[in-house]
Amino acid sequence: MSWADWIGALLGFVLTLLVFSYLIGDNQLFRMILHLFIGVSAGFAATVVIYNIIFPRMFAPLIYGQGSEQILALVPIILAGLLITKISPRFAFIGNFPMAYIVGVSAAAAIGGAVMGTLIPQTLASMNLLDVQASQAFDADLGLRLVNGIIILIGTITTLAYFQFSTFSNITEKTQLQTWIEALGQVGQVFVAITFGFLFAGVFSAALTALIGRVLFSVELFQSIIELFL
Amino acid sequence: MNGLNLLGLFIVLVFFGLMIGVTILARRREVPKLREIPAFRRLDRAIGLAVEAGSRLHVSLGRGQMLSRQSAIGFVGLSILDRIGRSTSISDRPPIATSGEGTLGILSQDSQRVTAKYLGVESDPLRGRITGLTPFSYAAGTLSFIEEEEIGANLLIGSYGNEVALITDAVERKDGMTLGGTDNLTGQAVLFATAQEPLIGEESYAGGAYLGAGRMHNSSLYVQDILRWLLIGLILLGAILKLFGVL
Amino acid sequence: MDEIYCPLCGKPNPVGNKFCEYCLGFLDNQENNSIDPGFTKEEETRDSGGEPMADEQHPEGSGDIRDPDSRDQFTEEDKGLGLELPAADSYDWMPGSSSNVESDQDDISPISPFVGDSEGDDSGEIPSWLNDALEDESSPETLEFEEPIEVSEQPLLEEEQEIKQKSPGKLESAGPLAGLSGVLSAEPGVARIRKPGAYSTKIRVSENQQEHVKLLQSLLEDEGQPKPLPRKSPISQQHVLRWGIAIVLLLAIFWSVLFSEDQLALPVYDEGSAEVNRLINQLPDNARILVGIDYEPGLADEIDTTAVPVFNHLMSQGGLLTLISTSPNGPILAERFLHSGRLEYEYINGLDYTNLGYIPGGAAGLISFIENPQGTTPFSIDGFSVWDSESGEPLPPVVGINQINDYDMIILLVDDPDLARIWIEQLSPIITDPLTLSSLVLVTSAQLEPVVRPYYESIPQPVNGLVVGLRGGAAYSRLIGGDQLPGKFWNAFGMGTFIAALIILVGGLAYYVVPELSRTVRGQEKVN
Amino acid sequence: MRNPLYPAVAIGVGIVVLLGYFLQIDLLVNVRIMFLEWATILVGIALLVGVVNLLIVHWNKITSEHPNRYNSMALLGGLIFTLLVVGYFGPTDEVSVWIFNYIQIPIEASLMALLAIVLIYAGVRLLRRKPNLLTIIFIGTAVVILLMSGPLFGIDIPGLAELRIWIGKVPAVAGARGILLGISLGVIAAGLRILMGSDRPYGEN
Repeated sequence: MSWADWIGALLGFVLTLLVFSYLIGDNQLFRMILHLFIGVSAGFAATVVIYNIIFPRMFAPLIYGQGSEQILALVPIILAGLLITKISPRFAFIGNFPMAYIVGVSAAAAIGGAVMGTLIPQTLASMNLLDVQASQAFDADLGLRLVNGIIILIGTITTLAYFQFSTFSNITEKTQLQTWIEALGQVGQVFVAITFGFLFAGVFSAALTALIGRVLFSVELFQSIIELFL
Repeated sequence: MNGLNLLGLFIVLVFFGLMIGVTILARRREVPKLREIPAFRRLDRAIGLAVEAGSRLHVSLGRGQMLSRQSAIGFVGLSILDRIGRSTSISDRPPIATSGEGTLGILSQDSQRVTAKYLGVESDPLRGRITGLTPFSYAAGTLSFIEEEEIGANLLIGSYGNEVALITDAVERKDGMTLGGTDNLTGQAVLFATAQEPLIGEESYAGGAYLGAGRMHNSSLYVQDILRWLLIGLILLGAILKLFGVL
Repeated sequence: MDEIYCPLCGKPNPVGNKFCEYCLGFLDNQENNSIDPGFTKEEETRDSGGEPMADEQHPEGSGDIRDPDSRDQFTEEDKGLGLELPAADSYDWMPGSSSNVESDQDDISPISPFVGDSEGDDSGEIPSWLNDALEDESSPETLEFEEPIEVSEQPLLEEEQEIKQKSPGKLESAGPLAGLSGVLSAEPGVARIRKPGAYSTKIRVSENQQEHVKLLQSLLEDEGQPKPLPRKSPISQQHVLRWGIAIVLLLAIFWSVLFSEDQLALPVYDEGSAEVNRLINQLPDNARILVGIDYEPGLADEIDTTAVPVFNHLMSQGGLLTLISTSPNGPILAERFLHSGRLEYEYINGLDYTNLGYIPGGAAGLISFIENPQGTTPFSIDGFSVWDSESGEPLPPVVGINQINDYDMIILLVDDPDLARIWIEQLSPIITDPLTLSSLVLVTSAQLEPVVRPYYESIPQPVNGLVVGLRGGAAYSRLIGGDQLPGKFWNAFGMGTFIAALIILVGGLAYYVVPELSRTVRGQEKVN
Repeated sequence: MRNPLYPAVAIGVGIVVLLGYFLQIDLLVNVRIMFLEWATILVGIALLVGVVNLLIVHWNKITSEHPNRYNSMALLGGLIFTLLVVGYFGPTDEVSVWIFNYIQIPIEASLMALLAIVLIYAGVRLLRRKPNLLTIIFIGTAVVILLMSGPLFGIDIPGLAELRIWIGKVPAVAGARGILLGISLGVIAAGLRILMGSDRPYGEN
């Protein structure tokens, strides 16, 4: 290891210990390390944005572009100039125009992404669960596939039914329809709980791997230090 | 012209038409009630406490990327912030919003400024804070904020990953209360285990309707219910036709 | 002994005194003989209730208006204005009140400097007759507690007599006729010629009531005091539970990292990992691979450890890499992964791999990159022109690449379910196209399995291979053999997951059942 | 009087970009790509405004003798040091990778490692906080998956490995798909409220 790596490893070990001190209780050193981390990560994010957005996409077309490209390149620069006024509370109203622009584009991107990226693909995938021909074409185990498909179909429908917001019960008592919907919702809740239990175990596995990574890093560091002196 | 694209456009137009139609109908006829969601009932009480007992409300808008699906739950969070801001701005400790994305941070400051102007009180730019610019640094910044301030209730409506467990743990250490929902599946699983009042899936998007953020929010829920059952019918029909090889 | 009774307070005074020994009232020898002397001392001291006036009712020294100390309170200015010496308001029922003077304005005739003047003694000194009177009263023997007369019972007639006694030639001190003397008051009963006296009210308060008053006052005073918050014990049940979990988990991991000799058996078979292995084996030499790096630094340990065996296998076949990312930390994580020393091969930037950096704009940016890679990322993150053949040969990793499906394989390292779905859905039309030779392989965190597995299971497959979490990485390590990184984690991972499951199951049940049991036991004790 | 310009911009631009998603007309697709490109630049600028906001907030804390000003000094020190060094050398240079490797990674990985203890702690308290069927199923599933994720000391309980794979392939997928479909309905509704001008988060609500 080079001396830079040695210093870095020792610094990394100290930072790891200070973060783990939070397990004992909240303390000032831990808070300071958090703030250092916020500053460093904000610095990285800002630098990557400057290298990947501001230079190549904002100024490069203005400098290297031809004719209409340069004129079009002026638009984002003007909008960016208006947006920067959001830094000072007094002139913040000037930046409302580019903010409206971002909100409009974001709303459209959200709708487009939800429809083309989730609603249609997930609906088609649910329909294909009982696709006998496709299963036979891939000589998959048809029986098991159909049983699993039916269970997934029931789970998807009952989970969707669980989120029903409007109630059809009149003032005195629940209608028959409302009772049916709530029964479907109860089944849907079971599937939701299983999904969250599975995801929770996955998140824990990721966190456990990170914990083992920190322990291995510390153990290897001490082994290297011991080897230095032996 | 791809068939799926046209189908997508058709879905959006149907959704839009139903929202207008339901809004008009809701003015003339009585509309069905909304089911009880315990999280929003407790949020109502927390808003009342914020005005009477002066306990502060913290609205976290998450760190969702703007130009993607994650922006939608950011907009819902901003509607709720605006609604809460109006009803608690007369209390001596008005709500504070934290966010982990530049655009959301600016929009939360705008929301507080407009609410202050609407109520004729002095606006404080510190009430819309950016506490970090990457997922984990946002969680770290919000954790420090919760440790430093005396927060009564924390409302987390935004896009979070598994790092949201750091925020809920900080609240737990201060014996505070967390109500939270997100659009991210892993974030939802973590909130289900760690938040006092978790919002599951689509419930996070219903905050505006349950807090009275506007008539269109209520109409949206009714339209979502209509389209939900259309979707269920479509899936069932499609699956059966596929089973018999018709489709 | 011949005595004359004072017209004001009715007290017997020796003949010859000009002023009453008790109330310093002016004694007029002819008129007083008509007052009935039968009004004896005992009746004076008995209050209406027949109870003797206990001394306590005049606690803390009985000083009255003639008490030299209380006079000093009134400035020369008051006297100068001819204002009556306002009686010190006495609230003797208020314990601790400093002055306990019971005085009654009407008993006391004003010691007004003007009176002195009218008698021709302008020297401003106190006349000798007054000094004698003052010295007699100040001696302790003669000091007697005066019995406060209920003002409210005083008949109106006496008030009129009192006004008449004032010297007829008195100068008017207030009002429009100020300075004139001998002015007849229009309606003596109504027109008050001086500032209304402050009447002291004397409430008969019993001892019990006094206690109540003290209690009420202490309550009022307590209200203002800030009450210290109940001190929370520094170590609560939360802390004990948290420390216990941390100690058990850390000890288990340290023990298995330091002391477990033989590595536990790696997972025998994992369908997704086996498929990735098969796909990589099929790759041609110097295959062009597009690598998407979209995970957070916090999950670097898990993703890197899972990906190391896959990339060792890929590099062993000379695969050339193009790195791209849709999150700001991606490019740096990619460099760190390739140069962390964990891989068996050392790749050179510009030769074996090129780093196209970060595409901003999330899904929108990815769509534009997939539709037009050259236009979206013309330069590498170091600023080299990557695609341009005019300015020299394109870099080896992108030779022959005009669009995305020219890549032999696309590998995505991802930890977020939304990002994974965005990549899969944008690439799905290309991957599921029968004419495309490209395959999409995912190396993900364990938390993504329920989100990405349906894409691998569905027919046609938008995802051709799946290595999920450390378990997937360990299964891949077993397939390619050798001492791979997942092996180092595997024993500790097994220990950690087992202990976590045990604590959640047993701890959760105990944490729920024990309080329930103690509550039911307490409930039964109450019943018995 | 509210300024009608902002809603007009948001709605107009939004509708053009949305149609660009569905109608593959060249002009519309190119306009959509251009609008997305500009929005990408503005989102990047907004991030830089966010960094400046961080600078101002914490600079005020330092100058106003705030009790936590030393934390703010650490934040500003880290931010300015990183901006200067990484800005000068470039994000993928050795020096930048050193800062990333030995400052950001150790802290962020340690925070992720803390989650392991936080999640067990939450799992233990969950049954007492919400004693219902949902919680029991949640804990049961998590325990089974955890037991079968690792090697379990070499013990191979027959059927448990297959059970883990089946849970991951069937019920978990069903629940995830139902939740994702529900969320997409919520996203469309929230987006349409913006494009109809009902919600105006850009400073005009």
